[in-house]
Amino acid sequence: MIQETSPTSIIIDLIKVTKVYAPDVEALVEVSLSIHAGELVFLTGMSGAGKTTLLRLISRMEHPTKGLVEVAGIDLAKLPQRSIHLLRRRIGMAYQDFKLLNDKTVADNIAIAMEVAYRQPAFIEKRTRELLHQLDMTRKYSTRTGELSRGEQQRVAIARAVANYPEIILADEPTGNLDAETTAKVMELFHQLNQNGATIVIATHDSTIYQQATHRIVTLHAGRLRASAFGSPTAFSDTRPNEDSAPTEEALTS
Amino acid sequence: MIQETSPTSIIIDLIKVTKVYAPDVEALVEVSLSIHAGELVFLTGMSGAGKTTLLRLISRMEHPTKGLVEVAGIDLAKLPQRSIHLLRRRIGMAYQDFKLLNDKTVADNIAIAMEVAYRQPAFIEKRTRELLHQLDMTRKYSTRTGELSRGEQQRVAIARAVANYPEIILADEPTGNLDAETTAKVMELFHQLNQNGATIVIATHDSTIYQQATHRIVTLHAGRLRASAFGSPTAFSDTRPNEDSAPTEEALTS
Amino acid sequence: MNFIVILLRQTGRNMFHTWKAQTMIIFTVALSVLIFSFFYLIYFNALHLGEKLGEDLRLIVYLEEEPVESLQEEYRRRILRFDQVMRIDFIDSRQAFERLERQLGQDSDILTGVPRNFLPPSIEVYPVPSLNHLSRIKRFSDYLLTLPGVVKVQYGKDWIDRFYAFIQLMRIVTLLSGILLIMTTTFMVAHTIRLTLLSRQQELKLLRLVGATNTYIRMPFLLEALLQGLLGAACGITALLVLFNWIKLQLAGPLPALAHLPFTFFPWPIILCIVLLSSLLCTVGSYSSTRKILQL
Amino acid sequence: MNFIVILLRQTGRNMFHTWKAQTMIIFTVALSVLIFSFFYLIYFNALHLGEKLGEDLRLIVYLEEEPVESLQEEYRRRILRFDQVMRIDFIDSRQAFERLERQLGQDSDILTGVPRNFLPPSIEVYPVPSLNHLSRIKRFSDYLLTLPGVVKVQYGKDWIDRFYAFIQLMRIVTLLSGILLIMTTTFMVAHTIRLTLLSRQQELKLLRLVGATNTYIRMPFLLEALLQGLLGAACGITALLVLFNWIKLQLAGPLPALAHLPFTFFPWPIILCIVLLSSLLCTVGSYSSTRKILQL
Ligand SMILES: Nc1ncnc2c1ncn2[C@@H]1O[C@H](COP(=O)(O)OP(=O)(O)OP(=O)(O)O)[C@@H](O)[C@H]1O
Ligand SMILES: Nc1ncnc2c1ncn2[C@@H]1O[C@H](COP(=O)(O)OP(=O)(O)OP(=O)(O)O)[C@@H](O)[C@H]1O
Ligand SMILES: [Mg+2]
Ligand SMILES: [Mg+2]
Repeated sequence: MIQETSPTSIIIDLIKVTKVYAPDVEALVEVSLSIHAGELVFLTGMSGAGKTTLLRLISRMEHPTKGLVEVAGIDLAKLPQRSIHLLRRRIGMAYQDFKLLNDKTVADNIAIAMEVAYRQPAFIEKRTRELLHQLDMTRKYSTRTGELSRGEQQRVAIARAVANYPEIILADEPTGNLDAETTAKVMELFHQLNQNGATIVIATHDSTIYQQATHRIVTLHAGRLRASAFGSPTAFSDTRPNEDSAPTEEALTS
Repeated sequence: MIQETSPTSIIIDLIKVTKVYAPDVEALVEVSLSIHAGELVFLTGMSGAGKTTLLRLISRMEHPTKGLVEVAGIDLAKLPQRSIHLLRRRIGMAYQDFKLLNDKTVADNIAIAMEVAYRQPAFIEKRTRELLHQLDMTRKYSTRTGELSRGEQQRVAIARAVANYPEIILADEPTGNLDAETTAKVMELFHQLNQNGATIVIATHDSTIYQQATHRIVTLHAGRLRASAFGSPTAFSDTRPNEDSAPTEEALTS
Repeated sequence: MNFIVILLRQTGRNMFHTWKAQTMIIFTVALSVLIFSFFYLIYFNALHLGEKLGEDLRLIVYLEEEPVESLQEEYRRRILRFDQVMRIDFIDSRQAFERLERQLGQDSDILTGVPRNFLPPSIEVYPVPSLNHLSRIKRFSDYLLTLPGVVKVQYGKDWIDRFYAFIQLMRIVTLLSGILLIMTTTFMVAHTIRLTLLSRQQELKLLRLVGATNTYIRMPFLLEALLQGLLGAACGITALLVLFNWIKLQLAGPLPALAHLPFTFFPWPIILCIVLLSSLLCTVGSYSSTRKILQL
Repeated sequence: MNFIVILLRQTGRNMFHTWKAQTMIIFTVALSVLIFSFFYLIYFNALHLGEKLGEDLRLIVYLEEEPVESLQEEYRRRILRFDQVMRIDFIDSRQAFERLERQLGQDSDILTGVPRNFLPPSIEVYPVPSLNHLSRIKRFSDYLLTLPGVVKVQYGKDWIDRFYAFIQLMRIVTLLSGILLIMTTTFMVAHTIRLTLLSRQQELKLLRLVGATNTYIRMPFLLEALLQGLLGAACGITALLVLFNWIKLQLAGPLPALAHLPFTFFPWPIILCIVLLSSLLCTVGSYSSTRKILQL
């Protein structure tokens, strides 16, 4: 792999990371994982395996109990409180529970990520419309997010995560409430951003979105890294979802 | 079909139901649907098609703009405010947004549904443990639900919905955050309850859980009922998820 | 039976789990009751004080000459025709002189050689005291002057003016503060209850969704509010009692004049009233707050 | 430059979207400022009132016999040795008699035949007024009695006792209410701000998560709090001014004695102080509330 021969391009680096939630929930146990700049990685594992915890460590929403987390060359344990925003602006995260402001409109919710980076209003509006168009939600531009269906909310959360062209995109179960057709649209968006250079980590249960991809698949099992394999070589954009599926876990752990 | 020859056993009956959210969102348009007692129905459709709205109408969380909704022989429009609890006790709903009390423990959250029906504490504890065991969450009995992973929360929501043996179970996207293995466990629970006589409506995008089932599949498309078909005759419990998938929408609309 | 057990358990659990909010509400109620009853107590005592001090008040009507028995009757009749009075005394020159002598005490020797009847005879009229009778006394005085044979009417105008001005000022201040404060505290309690309920709105809605009756949902809250009202009021009244005794102690030292005034704490019925009113208000507030949420 | 525009837009948008909570806070602040400044105004005026009324106060020292010039000097020296005074007047028998005649006015004819020197000579001492000098005056009086040739010291004991008792009572009431109320209102404002922030906690946390700097998040809130404090205080002070004039009007009618008293509203510097203090408090409250939330 190209990435493995050029270690300087590692953008996310976890070394023997352990995360124990008080009092004794071992969410992650000695996980070591390196993700290269420009990679698209799928993170899978059973419910409660520690996927969300891993992503939260990368965006410094949690501190590891043990081990080292480095993002873009910065040791997060040494990052002072007042500089976190610099890290966060480089990361776009689509949260599993969305974290939308239900009283604000869809446009406002997406705009937030760009406003904190002092983007021009014209840019913000253009980008928001473009994303909504891509996610098939043009008509909901000025609807309050509280009045959206759950799947629509999920798309808004994704749009907000990618709006400001972050270097790193962390998507936590981005298609849990989406039908196959919409899922395909979302994945297309991710692939497009990935081609433009963004590093993307997608935590998901949905085997239809990763089994045909050429990308790396990382599997967690009860907080331990089980396997780090590559999907089938079929290019994602050429395959239609729901058409064919290969057995997943068995293949990966082999 | 047996159900169609014995119309007395219709438990959920929607006749030309239209739901328009202010100002002009047509969530449902002239939907007519009859569900028989003891049936298990899958409700599918794209994100924003109106699945949740349909379920909310059945549990009287919304009033239809036009049309008639009858549940267990009661015209919901004529049900007085003070008698709603009688309807709600017969329905168990797993909400798409869970509606868990994050400050309370898993056990407390599940107990709520039984406490309002004045069940004995001993019964409540036994039932809670049994459900948690079935859903593989025994260890989380007294964890605050706010500290669970999203998939674990989803299972608690499902457990609460079915805890008090309701006649009607409405499950809104019950497996959106669950991996294949856990999904199978949840579906097994539903099937078991269905066999004991409960009427179950499952709104879902997850084709893996309905495509092999023998049950009726109702598809909504932009608020309109598109098709009401039956899945492949393979018995669900005999098939393993993620193994084979048939094209869905195309088959159903034919 | 079963319902009562569940109700009590539920209430207990709620109160235990939200003890922070509970403390907040009880504190708020206690503060409100304290403030309200503080001002009420002041007003209550000011009323008594006015009455007590008003007893000293008399109008002295100086007459041209000693009135005969029948004329005394006539005066009495005319005075009573104008207004109720507490007492009417007729003082002749001799009595007036004796009284002056008594008042001068040691210094009475300065009266040697003065004729015993150099002071004019007078009628002393003690009006029925009321807090607000300064203007009435003025009118009374004016009326008395029109009676035949009356030379002059005296009533310690300066003293009364000042004294009543103060009583009046205090009344206005107390009333206004009272109104302001009752507004504030009612607002505070309502606000606090509403906000606490709002934070539990999710729970209420969920209970409604899983098929709880309104009674089931509401009773624990009402019971809770009742307890809060009782406890808060009890704390508030206790604090007031402590404060009251402290003030009395403070005043007793430097101001013996006040120590003799009839400062009293509320009698039991009023205390009971305040406590009951407080719990009633809390319960009603809670009831109306839950009502809105339960319209689901 | 750009930051300021964003800041202002953000603040405006926030305030517009949450106008209900905004109104609540401004109302709370206004009420608090009103209550606080109401009591402060009473206290402020009571101080002046005490001074003004205290000016009338004098101690009359009755002497055995007319003091000669040198003795007068001696008295003056001794009096000044004990305490500061405003004025010392020597009144001989004749002056005392004339004054009595003047006081009796019409009725001065009752003095016919009384010897012109039947009243004793006296010294009138006007102490420096201060609100709290009742006990000092007593000590003063006791001291004066020990001077040679002094027969008796009078100082309108009853009147003073009562008057100062009232002033004292009012002071204590005002101070206590003031303390109670400042506690209450501070608590109220803090509580309201905290709760409002709590309801926007989600938004603050999200801003932090998408990479906003603390300044970016906090500035709109601080600006908002500042404006709330300013507006609230302005409303409160205005309400007080209206109230003040209303009270004055109320008192002017039935109580002309009070109309002449020097009731004044706050001078501008104090108003400014109150307004600034209010906005400062709101800002500090907001700052410390956001601090906790931003520790993410
Ligand atoms: N409270 C509401 N107010 C206004 N519009 C609403 C409201 N709830 C839903 N809608 C709209 O009604 C339509 C149907 O929503 P519904 O939630 O029923 O969709 P759904 O099929 O459940 O979608 P999903 O799969 O994404 O959950 C959507 O367009 C949604 O935006
Ligand atoms: N805040 C928390 N406090 C305590 N335990 C937690 C907390 N968050 C997560 N956990 C526990 O840590 C484990 C891993 O959680 P995590 O959310 O990372 O799982 P996940 O892989 O994202 O699962 P899912 O697919 O269900 O979202 C779970 O057992 C969960 O109960
Ligand atoms: Mg997760
Ligand atoms: Mg839905």
